[in-house]
Amino acid sequence: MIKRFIALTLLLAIGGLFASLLLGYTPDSELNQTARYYAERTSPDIGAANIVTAIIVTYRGLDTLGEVTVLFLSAAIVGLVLALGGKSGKTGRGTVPVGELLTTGTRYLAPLIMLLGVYVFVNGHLTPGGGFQGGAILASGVLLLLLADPLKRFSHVLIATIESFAGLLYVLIGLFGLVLAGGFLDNRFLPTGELGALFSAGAIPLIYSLIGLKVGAEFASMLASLSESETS
Amino acid sequence: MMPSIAQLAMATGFILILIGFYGALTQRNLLRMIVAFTLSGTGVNIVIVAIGYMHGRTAPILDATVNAADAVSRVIDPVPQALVLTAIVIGLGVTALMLAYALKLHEQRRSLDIAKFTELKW
Amino acid sequence: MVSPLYLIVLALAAAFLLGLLNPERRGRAYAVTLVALAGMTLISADWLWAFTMEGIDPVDVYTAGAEPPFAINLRMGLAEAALTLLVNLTGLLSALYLKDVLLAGGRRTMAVLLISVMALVGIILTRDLFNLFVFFELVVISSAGLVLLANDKDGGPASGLSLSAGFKYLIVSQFISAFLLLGIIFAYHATGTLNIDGMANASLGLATGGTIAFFLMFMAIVAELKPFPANGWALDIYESAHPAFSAIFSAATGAAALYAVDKLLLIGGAEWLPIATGIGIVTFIAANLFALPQTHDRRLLGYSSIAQTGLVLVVLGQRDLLGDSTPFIAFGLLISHAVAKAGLFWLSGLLKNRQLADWAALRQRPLLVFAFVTFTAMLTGLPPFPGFYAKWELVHQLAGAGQFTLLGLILLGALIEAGYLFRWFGYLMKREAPVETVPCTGHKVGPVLVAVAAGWALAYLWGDLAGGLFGRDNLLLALPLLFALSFLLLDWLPAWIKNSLAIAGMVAFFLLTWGEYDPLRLIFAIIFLIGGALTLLASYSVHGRRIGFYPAAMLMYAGMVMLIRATTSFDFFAAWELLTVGSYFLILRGKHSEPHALSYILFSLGGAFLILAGFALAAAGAPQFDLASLAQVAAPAAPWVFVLLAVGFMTKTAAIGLHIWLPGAHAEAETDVSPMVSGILLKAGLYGMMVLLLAMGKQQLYGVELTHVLLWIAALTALIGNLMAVFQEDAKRLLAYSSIGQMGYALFGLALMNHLGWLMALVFVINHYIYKSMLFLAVGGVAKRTGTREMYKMGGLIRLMPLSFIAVLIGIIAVSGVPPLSGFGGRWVFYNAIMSAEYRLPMVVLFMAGPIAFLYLFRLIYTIFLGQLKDELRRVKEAPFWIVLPQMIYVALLLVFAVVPGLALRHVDAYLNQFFPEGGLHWGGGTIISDYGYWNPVAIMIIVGVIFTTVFALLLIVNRKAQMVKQFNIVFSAERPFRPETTHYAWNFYAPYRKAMGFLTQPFVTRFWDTLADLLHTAGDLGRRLYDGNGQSYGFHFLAFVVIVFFVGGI
Amino acid sequence: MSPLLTGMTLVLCVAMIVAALLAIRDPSPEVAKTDTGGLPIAILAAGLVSLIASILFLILAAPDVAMTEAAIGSGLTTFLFFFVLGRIRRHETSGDNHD
Repeated sequence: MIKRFIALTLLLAIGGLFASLLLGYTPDSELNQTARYYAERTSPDIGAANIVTAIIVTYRGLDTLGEVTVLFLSAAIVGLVLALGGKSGKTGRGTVPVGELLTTGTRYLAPLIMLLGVYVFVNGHLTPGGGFQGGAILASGVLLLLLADPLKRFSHVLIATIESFAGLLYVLIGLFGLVLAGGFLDNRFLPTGELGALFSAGAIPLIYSLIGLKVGAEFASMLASLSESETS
Repeated sequence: MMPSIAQLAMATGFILILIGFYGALTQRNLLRMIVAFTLSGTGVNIVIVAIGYMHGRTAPILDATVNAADAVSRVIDPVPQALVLTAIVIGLGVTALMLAYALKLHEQRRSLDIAKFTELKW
Repeated sequence: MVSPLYLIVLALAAAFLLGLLNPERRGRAYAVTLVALAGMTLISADWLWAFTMEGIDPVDVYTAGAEPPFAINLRMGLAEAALTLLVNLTGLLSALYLKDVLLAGGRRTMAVLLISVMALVGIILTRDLFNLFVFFELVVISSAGLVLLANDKDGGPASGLSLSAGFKYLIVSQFISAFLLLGIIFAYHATGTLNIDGMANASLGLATGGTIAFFLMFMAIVAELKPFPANGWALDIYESAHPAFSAIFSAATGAAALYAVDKLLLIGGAEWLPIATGIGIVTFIAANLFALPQTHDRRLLGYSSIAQTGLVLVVLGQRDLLGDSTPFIAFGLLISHAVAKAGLFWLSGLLKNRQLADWAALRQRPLLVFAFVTFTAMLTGLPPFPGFYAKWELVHQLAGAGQFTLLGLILLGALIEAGYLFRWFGYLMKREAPVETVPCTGHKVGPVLVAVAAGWALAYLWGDLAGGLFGRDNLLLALPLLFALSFLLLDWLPAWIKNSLAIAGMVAFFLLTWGEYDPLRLIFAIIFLIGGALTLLASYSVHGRRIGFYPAAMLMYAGMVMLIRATTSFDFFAAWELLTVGSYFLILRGKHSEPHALSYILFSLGGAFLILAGFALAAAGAPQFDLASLAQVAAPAAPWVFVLLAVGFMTKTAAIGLHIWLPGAHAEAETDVSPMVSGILLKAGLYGMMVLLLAMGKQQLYGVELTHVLLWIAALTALIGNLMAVFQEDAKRLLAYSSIGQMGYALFGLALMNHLGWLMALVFVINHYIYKSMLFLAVGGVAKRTGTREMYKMGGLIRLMPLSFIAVLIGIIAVSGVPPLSGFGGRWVFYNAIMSAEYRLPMVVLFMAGPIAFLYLFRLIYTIFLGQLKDELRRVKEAPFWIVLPQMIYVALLLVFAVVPGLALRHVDAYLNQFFPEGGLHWGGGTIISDYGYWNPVAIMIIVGVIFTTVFALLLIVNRKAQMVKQFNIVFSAERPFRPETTHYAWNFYAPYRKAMGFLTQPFVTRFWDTLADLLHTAGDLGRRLYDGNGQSYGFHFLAFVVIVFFVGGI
Repeated sequence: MSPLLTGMTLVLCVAMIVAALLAIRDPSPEVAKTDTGGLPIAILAAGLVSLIASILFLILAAPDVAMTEAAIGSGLTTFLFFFVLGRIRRHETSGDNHD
């Protein structure tokens, strides 16, 4: 009880902080200098219709590289943690009955879902969504496969290869930007093309696709390691 | 005066953060603590998006209705959105990690009670 | 130079590449990891070279072809280059160290390590706030992963402990990230930019909500520094993680987080500096205090890491005050900490057991002991390491600005830290070693040795830097110090060769330089160098290699020589610390000297800190000053300077109240070490007093004349020291207490502040050196032969050890100050001196001390050499030749000095005329004339000789019929011996006196210091219970930390 | 500003808070007998919060964020929780006769 009381007292104080932030908040009526720059320059400089995508992939590309790395790390460490002191003996996952419907449905649904994922990240520079969302959708296809057949082992090697390959290419493309264009992760070593076209915005679709693949692979590997039994 | 959408959302975000914190501080079950943290994470994200919201403007995507020329006066601030995307993904990474830890801790001790993992102290 | 971006690219590319390699070809993956880390190290080193040697300007690196604030930019400057080098090198060495673990863990583990290093580099380089957040998350996650690295080969996979530590870390970092994100977004809203420099220009604090936004960010980033009380999680990590990871976590992560705070403070501006200081100093004190009761090595190192980081935060917080010297100080502290901590963590991985006392196993490998010494010296800020320069600068600047509270707290914390580190070293040297072999595999020892080399290189570098900044010579190039250090390289030689080298070096140095000293310094130079060489003759009696003895002894002598050669306050203080450390190592060599050596070093360091504070106060903001200009210190500060310096010096002369270290330290030391630390070392304190008194003279504080206070202290020291000596059963302890009394006399003479008083003090300096060295050698020789120092176990040794008997006889005649020996000369000058002064009461006290000295001195010769010989001692031989030889030389010296005291005193007397023109002596032929009488040493010698022979002859005639009593004939006295002691006639010899005066010898002072130590321990022990191990509590701590800073900081 | 939009926002906000409170509610004693008792409700409630948040993001003109929150915040995260929950439950049942 005393713990709750202390917690409430502390949070009351923190809440006070938040309240003063909230009360001090006045919405901007004009874009600030940074946002204005993005709104004005994204389409001529970068050639992407989705400004958020332009920011994520180009202007703040280093963040995104870091973000992808966060997932890479998490997936790796989740794998490491679960591999700790691997108790053999309980290899089989408990037999959970899987409905016929799910199995059959999956067979048709999973490729469709994955296709949707690819669509989302390929069009990241034009429409809402992109590598992360697409990657998540890809991973949900994998998830479905996992649910349908729990004993199906996902090829860790395949996942790891996709993941690493995409990551390596991502870094390389970043370097192309450094060498051929204005700086690391600059997308303009490829033509920016026409605003709104699929093949536009320089390297953004390429990068976002790689991110999509990589993120998808990372999610999939996390899901797979968390769902599989402790064997590895 | 009626609060704006942004202020409403921001207030909700703050409340979610506090609720999450409270849960994390009072629930002794590891998984419940993690659940609480995802709540506060969501709260943070809402606050960030709300801060970039500007009344009467559209999403920062150029299309038929919003062309490049008048984007400056038509779209909202894209930066917070970009930041939130990153934050969400990082949040997932951390959550997955914590879950893996919780799973392994349970495997070792057959318990999810945080108060049972206090050999390291002082 | 390649773009700093390649630091990040290289690590990431390698990490991703690892995934493409065959998982079973682990060696190849390991090679990729090492190559990437080595490449990163090279890039950093290249930049560092360019900044320091070619003097290029900092470089901004833009990404995405857009300028900041629209795209993320990185900056590479001198600080960044140095810090990334530190991070990359630590990463590389830890990767080497982790060879087995990484090969077992596979490519995923290696990738995590690579990314962890990359993220730290990112934190240092980035100039974008949100990017900083991303890198911080990477650090958090990779740390949580690396915590799990298997602890050691036989311990199997990571224990549940590190798992729970990692989870706790994740809990706290969830709170931290929430605050950081909120802070960043509101700061962005207030300024319209995420760029750190842009935000600094936009003066965030003025914008609405800007202050709170900054507060949130600041708290989040500061929390990564593990501030008190939000740091329990970090300790758990230090305790449970693999030491190689802890090395990264302490050295590299700490450095990166500090730099992040530094960047953040750019945004916050001056008003946040006091808050940083406050957090830093509280953390520094609390962590050091909590470390005191620790017995787990890695947790102790964790506490120490936290404390050091707190100290650097204090420095950052005092940036406005420290000005241009901030980097010099901050880097000095940070880099000492990083190198030493990494080294110690790596060392800890070589040992199997985790208790501090288990480090005794390290004694198998002297090289590793040397590494430990290097690291400890770096952490405690001893010369010549960077921390020393940083400490000196910091204290001077703080004192110059009147920040005395902060200064006091810093010194207090540093003293506590020195306390537990030196206690640990004592364990290492003296405790029983557990049965284990310390592995000597290259990939594990290599990193440790690299850290040692880095430590010494940095010492040179900082000496050079300080030389450039303040016009000093590089300490590390001082000839005496180099000479002492060269014995480290020669330690493999047999002892007798090293001994000869040492003696030759000291004599040669004296011959080369003796013309440079004024008469006062010449006396000390003779005692330190020639006297030192003379005592070293006794060291020929030790065979074997005697590892560690010569570096320590030579360090002490080097310090003493540098002390008298010093002309500036800096050189003086550096020399003071060197001689302190050297003598500490010497004292620690004794068999049972562990606790005594600890109390010696603590009192000495405490005294040294007072001296430091005194110098800093006197310097009034200047980096150093000529010792002679102590005289010009102005009024309000001057008496305080005097008090600080005087108390500091009196820790070395063991004035009453500060004396408790001396008896144990001198008594437990090795036979040939006792004369060094008694006969010679004590003089360093007197020398300091002389310098102080000559320059500052009489000072008044609140109307009290400080020299008068000194007189009282001196008189009491003489009285109590002598009294304590009377009741000792242990011969060496007796001599040690007698030294306390003797130093009281010398101090008294100085405090008289007149010509004769000083002359007397100088006579004492010379006499005390001679007879105390001689007595310690004689008694040491006896103890060596009899195997005991308890006097009641001896007796009747006069026939077996006649030479030692003669030495002791001459010695006690000299000490007691009866004619005809030189002690009398001292007394004579002394009586003349006090006649001339107006302080009667302390004089009476001092007079009382005189006869008391007779009591214990008489006992020394009576109990040991006269009376019945014990059965078990019948086969005892005379002491070894090399121990007797110096004694005989001393006997000769005493006689010479007794006959012609003018030999030395004349010049000093003339020299003193400069300072005390009145009341000098007149030297006429063989006679010395004072205002009150005259002294003709030769005549006295003859008269006393005649009287002695007459009396002796008379006694022989009268006692012709005296009969020998059998040894066990004590039944006559109707006493039944029920304890072995009571069979000896001289046991508890002065019991009646004890009844009368025992109250004076009650260990009040010891009790006082013991209570103080207990109090600190208890406080630390209670305080650390805050960290109850529950991850949730750590969450509470963090929130409480935020709330407390909010309210206390008045935001 | 349109009252309809504000009203809708208000409803969403209240719903989120309620769901959040549900998610951190103390489990009732009989449910809390096992470590995992009552957890599915908490997890689902948290997922619901994320889901509603993604609608809120749409209203706040952030479609990218909305998609991400829906896919990752409410989708993947919830699945992760259930996977872990499932494994822990299997531990519990197998662990009981094991120890």
